[in-house]
Parts: sequence; structure tokens; C-alpha cells
Amino acid sequence: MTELVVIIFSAALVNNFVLVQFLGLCPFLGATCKLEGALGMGLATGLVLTLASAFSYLVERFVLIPLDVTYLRLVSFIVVIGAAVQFTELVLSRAFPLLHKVLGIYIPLIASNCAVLGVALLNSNASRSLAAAIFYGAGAALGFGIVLVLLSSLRERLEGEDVPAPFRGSAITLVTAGILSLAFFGFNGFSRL
Amino acid sequence: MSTGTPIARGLLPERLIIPMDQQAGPAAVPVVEVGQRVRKGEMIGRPGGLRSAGVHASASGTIGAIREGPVPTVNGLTTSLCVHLQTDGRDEQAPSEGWPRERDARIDAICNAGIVGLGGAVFSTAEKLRDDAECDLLILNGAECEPYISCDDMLMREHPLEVVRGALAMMDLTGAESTVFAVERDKPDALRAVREAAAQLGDTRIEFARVPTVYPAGGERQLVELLTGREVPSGSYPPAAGCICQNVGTAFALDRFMRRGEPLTSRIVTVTGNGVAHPANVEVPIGTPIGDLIHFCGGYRGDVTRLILGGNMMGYALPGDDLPITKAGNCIVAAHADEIRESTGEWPCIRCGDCADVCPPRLLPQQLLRAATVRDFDQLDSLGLNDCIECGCCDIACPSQIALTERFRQAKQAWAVVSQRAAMADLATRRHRRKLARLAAQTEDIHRQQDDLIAAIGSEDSRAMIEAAVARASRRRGESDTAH
Amino acid sequence: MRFELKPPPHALPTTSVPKVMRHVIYALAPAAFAHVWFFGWGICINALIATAAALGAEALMLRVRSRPVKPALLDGTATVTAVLLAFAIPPLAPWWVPVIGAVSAIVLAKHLYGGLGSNLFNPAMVGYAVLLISFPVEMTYWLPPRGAELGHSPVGAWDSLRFAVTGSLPQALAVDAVTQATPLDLVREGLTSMQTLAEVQAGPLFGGMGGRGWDWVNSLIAVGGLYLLFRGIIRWHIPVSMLAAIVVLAAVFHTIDASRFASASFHLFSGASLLGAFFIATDPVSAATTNRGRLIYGAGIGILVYAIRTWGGYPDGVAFAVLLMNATVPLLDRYTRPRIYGRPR
Amino acid sequence: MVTGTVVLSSLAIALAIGLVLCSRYMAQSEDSVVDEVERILPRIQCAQCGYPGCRPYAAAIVAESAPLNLCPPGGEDTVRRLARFLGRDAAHLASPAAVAGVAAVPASLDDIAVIDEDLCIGCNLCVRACPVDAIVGVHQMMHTVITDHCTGCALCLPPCPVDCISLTPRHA
Repeated sequence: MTELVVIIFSAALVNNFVLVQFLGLCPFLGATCKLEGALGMGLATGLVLTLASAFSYLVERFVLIPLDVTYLRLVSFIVVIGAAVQFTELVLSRAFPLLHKVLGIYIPLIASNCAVLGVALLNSNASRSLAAAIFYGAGAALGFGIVLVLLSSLRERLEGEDVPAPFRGSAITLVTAGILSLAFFGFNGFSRL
Repeated sequence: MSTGTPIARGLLPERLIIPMDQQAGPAAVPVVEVGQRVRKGEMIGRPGGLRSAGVHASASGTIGAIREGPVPTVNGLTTSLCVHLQTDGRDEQAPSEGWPRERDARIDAICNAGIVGLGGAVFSTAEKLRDDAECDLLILNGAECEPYISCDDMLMREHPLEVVRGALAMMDLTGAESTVFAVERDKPDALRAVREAAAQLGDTRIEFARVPTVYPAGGERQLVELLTGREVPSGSYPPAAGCICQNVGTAFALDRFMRRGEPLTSRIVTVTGNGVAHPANVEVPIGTPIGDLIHFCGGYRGDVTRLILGGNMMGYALPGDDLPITKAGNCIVAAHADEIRESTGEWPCIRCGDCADVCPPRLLPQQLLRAATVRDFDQLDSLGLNDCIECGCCDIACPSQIALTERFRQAKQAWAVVSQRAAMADLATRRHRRKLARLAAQTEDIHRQQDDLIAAIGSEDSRAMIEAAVARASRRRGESDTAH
Repeated sequence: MRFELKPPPHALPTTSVPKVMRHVIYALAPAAFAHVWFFGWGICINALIATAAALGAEALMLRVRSRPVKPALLDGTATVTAVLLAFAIPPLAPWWVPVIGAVSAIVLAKHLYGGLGSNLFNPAMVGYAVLLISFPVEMTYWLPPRGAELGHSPVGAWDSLRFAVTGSLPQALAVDAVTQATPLDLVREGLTSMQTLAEVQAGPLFGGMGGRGWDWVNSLIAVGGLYLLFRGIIRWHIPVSMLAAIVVLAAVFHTIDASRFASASFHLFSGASLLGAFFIATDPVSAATTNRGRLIYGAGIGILVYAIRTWGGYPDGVAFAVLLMNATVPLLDRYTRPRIYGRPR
Repeated sequence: MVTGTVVLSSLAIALAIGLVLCSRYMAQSEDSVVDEVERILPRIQCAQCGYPGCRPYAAAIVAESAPLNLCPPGGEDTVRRLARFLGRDAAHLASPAAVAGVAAVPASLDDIAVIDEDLCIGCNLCVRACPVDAIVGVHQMMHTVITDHCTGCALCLPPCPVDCISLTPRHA
């Protein structure tokens, strides 16, 4: 059991997908205008990530390997992720129309989010067990969500500040993201548990 | 500074400016004309509606003029109809009717006598007593609303008997089971005097509480929480928490009206500050120009840069000293430049939270400031801007010396404008939808009529209708041919 | 008589930002003297260089933004940041280390966000983190404390000044021979190479609780912290919750396995725990503003400091812990608001 | 090679069927977002954004067929709040002239329409133009504006043949 907890902890914080491995940066900068939007984005990506890591494992284990077509791994993962994203967009537009409108273009963009494909490929490279793969996806989603929420709350607080004109908008966001990844440096070297 | 000498009396200026709008409710309506001679205590303005109160001549004399003029009220300088009275120094007392029998007549008499809360809010006392919400506790507020003010303290020391008798009368009127006298810890002799008076009257329903002298202990919401642990719900008044707060000055005025039939024509005002020769508590006829009051206390001393009505914390600066003392004026501070705050907002807010520590309603002024700067009214609502009592504690505690209270006042005004426009917008939306619905219904009626007509074409009675119409037309044409 | 019209309240304010910052510097003074006594004049040189760089950067930024320069320089906030940075830099450091640290702190962490009161992260810690990650070698030139017999004369004031300017020491002293790891580094290396704690702590550098020189410096920092507490400059919530978190975690793990986890007192009096608790985490601008928020903020820093020290890759994680918790401050401010008088929730 | 294509296509078809089934039974609700956007607009129904009312403009914004900066009475504040709510960039307010079919007089809640009663010929054109029925008057008789209901939308100014309506500040 501690093995799974370690996976989640290391995927979420130690080698955080956004701030340490620098994957999934476009929603990280794009979808964090508002806290609600960032929270929604984190959950949506989390849903896609867990679905994708589970399905990609199953597809590879029960379809690609027996039929010896493992060279199709990348393409089939993309198909799986695309389906997961469509499913998430459906769920969002039906159950949370407000969130669907606020996130807008960023939901289909999850399909092109390198963190999602990254999880699927890393899972298959490290040939983890199904449970480990799902936990790794969940850990990555958790890390992605935490960082998204943090940055959006920081950006909302920045609205009232008198930031110098050239730095307003995405420039100060990038500076903040930089300092955030500076802080996440504290976590490297943790995997020596 | 001003508690050394006893209450100074005998101030009678030759000119009195008695404003009609002196209470929290609507302004009184004058009942006298120019040139008419009135005696002291005679009604010159009758209550102008609910929550209003009567206004009386503070001295005998002739009415010089009745005109609009600037008047210092609770929330700043406003203009109000004022009766200018030329006093003749004879100080004749007008006859007064007796103290009526049953409760409602008494409450109306109190209202006509112009008795209002003298703690500073000038809320109509009659209205408070009439409100028969189940109040089990009457709180007599002997705590000063601000550090330098000592009018309540001196009043309790010199007239304890009248104050306690007034309190007992209030208890009977409101039906409260018990009364608590709140006196600040640093006023032992006032407490002793009032305790002896209560013993003398032999009434056991009165208890005494020594309240810590921490500003703003005088605020009624803070006093209710201090004495009873209950909190007055946000946006409502103490009766909602089962208590009624009355100032000791109001009790004294009620007693004077009960026994001697004198309406509220004078009040005790603390005159203090380095700019006054002899700071003192003075019994001041209502309507006395502040200049005369300062002159009575020995005139100005040194160069006075600011004249404040009220204390240092919530009082506001007056443009000149020709303004009258109203029922709400409990203190006048003539201040030199060195004892008051000059600049504000030296440094940006460093979010240290000292202001949140001193805020009586437990708000977060640093977050309110940020939300006010960004004009985020939903955030201001959830942060409780409406619960801010503008006591000024946060300004004093702020290391960046930001004028927080003023910023919150402006935010409240901006918010009032925004919410008023939102209400108008809601109304406009409803009316627009109703109009669209009406237009849709009208077009629908027209369509239905056309359908009926179309359906009617081809049936027998429709052909008869057409021939009748043709016949009418030809007859008309026939008459018009013969007419030409 | 005409009088001036100013809004209430009219009473005089009781304090001001320069006064607050001055008290912080007074509180740091005793610890600085102990630092000089044990580790030579290095810290004073660094402090002066850092302060000069910080004030220079601030003046430049304010001039560029055409803001009044004089009041901002006199309010002492840049000075406090520089002095705190100097405490975190090793005494023997080339001149450009404090300069880069101070400039990145003032420009990057403070003025890019809009000057005093707007910075989201603690400027001193951003500066320190930049230095720690960009110049790992220079950040390990710590000196042995006075009194630890290590066979060579301690580095004099002139020697450290020479090193700061020229980067070279007099021939008698070689940089590697002179410099010495901090007790925390020694504990880390010892534990990773499977030595038991007792063996590691038997070395000459250890004595007292946090290491020979360090326990004096840290206890004087605690004295300075208590001074700030009683003057009301800082509140108890952050220091108490942070130190409590460290002590509790250290005690728990120490009882579990005494040979692999250091004792609570060692953690308390070594590295920057006390400096962090009283001076760095309590920086009002980047810390939480509600009391409950401060408790969570402090506890979070304590937990992260212990985690990084025990399992992390860096000897002392105070800088990263503070930066991480700074990131959570907007959330803490929003969700830990006290109940308002007269409102149900 | 053949097995590869078969595997992929079957995988895709399976997932597609799953999605179609899901989309069938979930109910669609769109208008809650339009309500939210409409509440941000000043809602004085002045049609100076080129849409016949605030709700149509809100629907256009939600359908992303209209930019956020067409509302003159809302001003920069409304543009900023719309951008904040929808997470889009806040462009500067389009100058009223650039908006199709706009009255020369900018609408604002701070103004109200006032009819110069002795010039009014009772033609009833303004009553039809007023979006909130704030003008009363019988045919051929003098008309007047109900100040509480008038939103200052200036729609009654153009249709008046004798030009007797003017927009004046509300609290003159």
C-alpha cells in the first residue's frame, strides 16, 4: 500500500508535471484566469488523466501486445485520450454549463495537453501494474490540479496590485509561475524514501 | 482633561439657531412664525411623522427668522430648516401639562417633548420604547463613546438620582425585567453615586456592571455583546437581541420631563482639546452657536487648525464655528495641529493585520481595503462592509497610516449607487419582458382574428356579408351623386 | 474662523512602517554579533553589500517607474530584506553572491509585482532560492565556529574581505581546507552513508544543541524574536505553529528510530528554523493575514521544513517551505476568515 | 499491417458508440449562462449594442458571435466584468459611433428622458419606442415620462416628430 502512496506523492509533488517536468503548460497559463475555472480545469483534466491512463493500459495489455502491434501504441493512445476528452466535454456541458462556458476552448485542448499523453506513455514505458498506472495518473492529475488552483488564486490576488505596465497580464503570470517552480525545487531529491 | 471642574451652567447666548432636522427620523415641522414671541420650553416644531420628535425653544425670546441653513448632523453636514431665536434673557418657563396616565399617551408625550437618544445616534426614544418587541433587558449606557468625552460621567456624578429615576421609568414603559447600568472601570465615583442613588430609591431590579474602558465600549452593539454575550444580528438593532440601549443623558432628560414637564431644551457638552482655554463640561441650550460655547469656555487658545464635533475618533471637522449645537452634539474638540493627524496613506498596505486585531465587529480591514480598491462589491458584501461601524480603530493601528475608515465610507457610497442601479436594472428588465409579452400577445390576437376570417371565407354567411357590404357602398355612392 | 476639513478619525496613528522595520533590525542585532563572534566578519560584509545592492535596485526601479524614491528608501523594508538575506548567505562569499541575491529579491520578487505590499512571495527567500540553485558551490563556503580546534587560524576580517573582493585567500589558507559544512550538512551526509546519528554528532563541530557556534546564534535569534513578539511587531501564531510542527515531527520520528532521525532540539537550534519562524515566515506582506490562516501557514512551513531536511535533497528547506506556503496564502486568506459580529457564519 | 488497421478502427468505433450513448441521455441546459451574462449587463434595454435588448446581446456574447465591448452605458467596468466572468481578454469599449444603428445620445442610467409638454403633439410614437413602457399619454394628448421607470436609454428621442424629448441628468 505504501508503494501506491509514494507513487501519488512523487507524481503530484516531487516530479510535478507542470512545474518540474514542464508538461501541460498551455492550460496552466491559459485556464487560470479565475479560481473556479482553474478548479474546473483541474478536475476535468484529472478525469481525462485517470480515464486515459486506465484505458491506455487496458488497450495496450489486452489488445496491442497479444496482437503484436505495439508499434501502434502512440496512435491508439491518442484515440483513447480523444475519446476521454469528448466524454469529459459532454459531462461538463451537460452537468456544469457555466463551467463549460468559462473554460470554453480549453476543454478540447486537454486532448493536446502533453501531460495527458505523457502519463499514458510514461505508464507504458515503466510497464507498471494497472493499479500503479491509475494511481500515477491520479497523482499527476492531483499535482496538475494543485498547481492550477495555486496559480489562479495568485493571479486573482494580483488583479488589485499596481504591476508595472509592461508586466501586466501574462508576463507577471510567467514570473509567478517561475517563482512557483523555484519553490517546487525544494521537492527534488525526495524519491530516496 | 475636562472632568476636573463640575458642569458649568448659565450659558445663554443672545442668538439661538434651532434646526428642525435634529433626530435620526424625518425633520420636525415648524409651528411658529417670524416675530412671534416664545417662552422657554414652548414647542416650535412638531414631530414630522414616524420616528421624528418635537423641537422646543431652548430660551424665551422672539423668532428672528426661519430659513434653511447648514446643520451638523450625525453623518456629516447637511442643510435643514432652522428657527433663529433672539433671546431676551428673561428665561420665562412655559407651562407644561402633567405626566399622562397610561403608557401610549406617555410615549406620545415623550415624542412631542423632543426626547431623543443623546448618546450620539439621536434615535427617537419614543420609537424605541414603543417598540414592544420582547426585550428582557434595559441597558443604561454610561460608557462614553470616545476617550476624551466625559459628559455622561459628570452627569452621573452630579445627578445620579434623576438618572436612576429616569431608568426606572423606562423599565416600566418597556416592561423589561431587569436593568444594567454600564459604567467604565475608570469612573469609580460615577458608579458609586449611581449605586447610592439606586439604594436610596430602594429598587432591586437594577444591576451595575463595570465595563473595561476600551474604545468603542460606548457603541451599543459592543455593549450588548460585552454585557450579555448576545450579538445584535447584522443589519438590525439591539431589540433584535432582546435588549434596549439608552444613554444616561436620555434617562436624565426623561426624568426632568416626567417630574417638571420640561422638554429636551439643553444637553451637556464636553468642550476639550488644546485649543480651548478652560476645557469643561457645559450644560448648553440646544441651538447655541459653537463660537459662543467656546467663548463661554474662555475662547480659543493658540492657533486652532481643526474644530471637531464629536470625539477624536468618529467626530468630523466643521468648516466654521457659527454652526449650532444640536441634540446630537456631545463633544467639541478644538485641536492644534500637533495633536491631530495630518497626512494619511504614507505607505502601501503591508497586510500586517494590526487593523483586523483592533476591529470591534471582527472584520478584516486589510481585505476590505483590497476589495474596495478593486471595486469588487460581492467580495465587500461577504467581507461585511455593512457591519463596519466606522469607529476609526483601524486607522489608528495601521502602520502604513492609511485612511481606512474614509476609504470604507467611500466604498459604502459607491456600493449604494451600484445596488440602486442594479435595482433599477431589475425593474427595467421586468418591465421590458412584460412589454415583449404584451406585444407578443397582441400579434397573436391579430393572427387569430385573421385565421378566423380566412376560415370564414367560403361559408354561406360570408357571401351574404359581402353582398350587404356592396349594397351599402352603392347606396352611399348613390347619395353622394345626388348631393353634388 | 475657518478650519480645515479632514475626515475622521483625527487621533494620531500609533506606529509607522519605518518604526516597525527598525524594531526588526534591532531584534536581529544580537544574533549578528554572535555570528561575527563565531564565524568572523563575513556576515557584516555580506549585509553591507546586500543592503547597498538592495537600496540601489529599489532606487533604480522607483526612478524607472517615476515614483518618489526617498520615502521608499527610508522605510527600511529593503534593508530588512537585505539583512535577512545576509544571514542566509555563508560568511565567506564572493561579492557578487549577495549582490545577485539582493537584486533578484528586490527587483524580481518585489517591484515586478508593484512595490511594497504587493509581492506574493517573500523577497529574501526568492533571492536565497535563486542563489542556492544557481551557485550551489559558493553557497557551501560556511566557516567553522571559533573554538573548534581545526588546526588552522580562523579566517580574519581582512581575509574574508579580500576573498569577497578578489575571490582568493592568503596562501596559508586554502578555500577547501578552511570551509566547513554546517552541522545540518554533516548530519545529512552521515545519515546517507549509513552512519548512526551518534557517530556523526561526536565530531568537533557538534556541541550544545544545534552545533557549536550555531546554538548561540540561534538562541540569540530566538531572543530577538521574543523581543518582536512582546513589542507586538509580530503575532505568536506563525512562530509557534511552525516551531511546534518541527518539534512534534522531530520528536515523533526521533522516538521511532533514534539512530536515523535527529532530535527535536537539534532541528530547532540548527539551520534557519528559528530565523525562519521569527523573521522570515512572519513577513506580513507574503504571509496569511487571518489568525487561523497564520496557524495553518506556520504549521505548513514547519512540516515542509522537516520533510525537506529529512527526505529532501537540500540540507535546510526553510526557503522552499516559505515559498511553497506563500503560494497558498491567497487561498488561506479567502477560506479562513473569522466569523463577523452578528453573522451566523 | 491488416490487424493493425482492424484493431484501431474497432477501438475507435467502440469508443464512438459509447460516446453517442452518453450524449443521448444527458439533458442539455444552456440558458443559465445567458442569465449570468445578462445580470452583468446594465440591462437598460437601450439597444445601442445593435441588439434589440440586453438579453439578445447576452445570448450573442454567450454564443461568441458578439464582442464584449459593445455596451456604451456599461462602460469599461462592464467590459472588464464580462471578460473576468467569461475568462476572455477585455478589449477597450467600442466607441458608440462604431456600433450599428446607434442614437447620437449615449444612453446612461444617470439620465432620464424629459418631454417638453407644451411641444408634445401626442403622436404616441415615443410610447411604442420605449422598451420599458415608461411614457404615458393618450392619443392626441400631452405625454409624460415616469421618472422612476425611465432608464435613460434615449430610444424615444429619434422617433419624436417635434423633437420635444431631451435627455437630462436624473438628479438635476
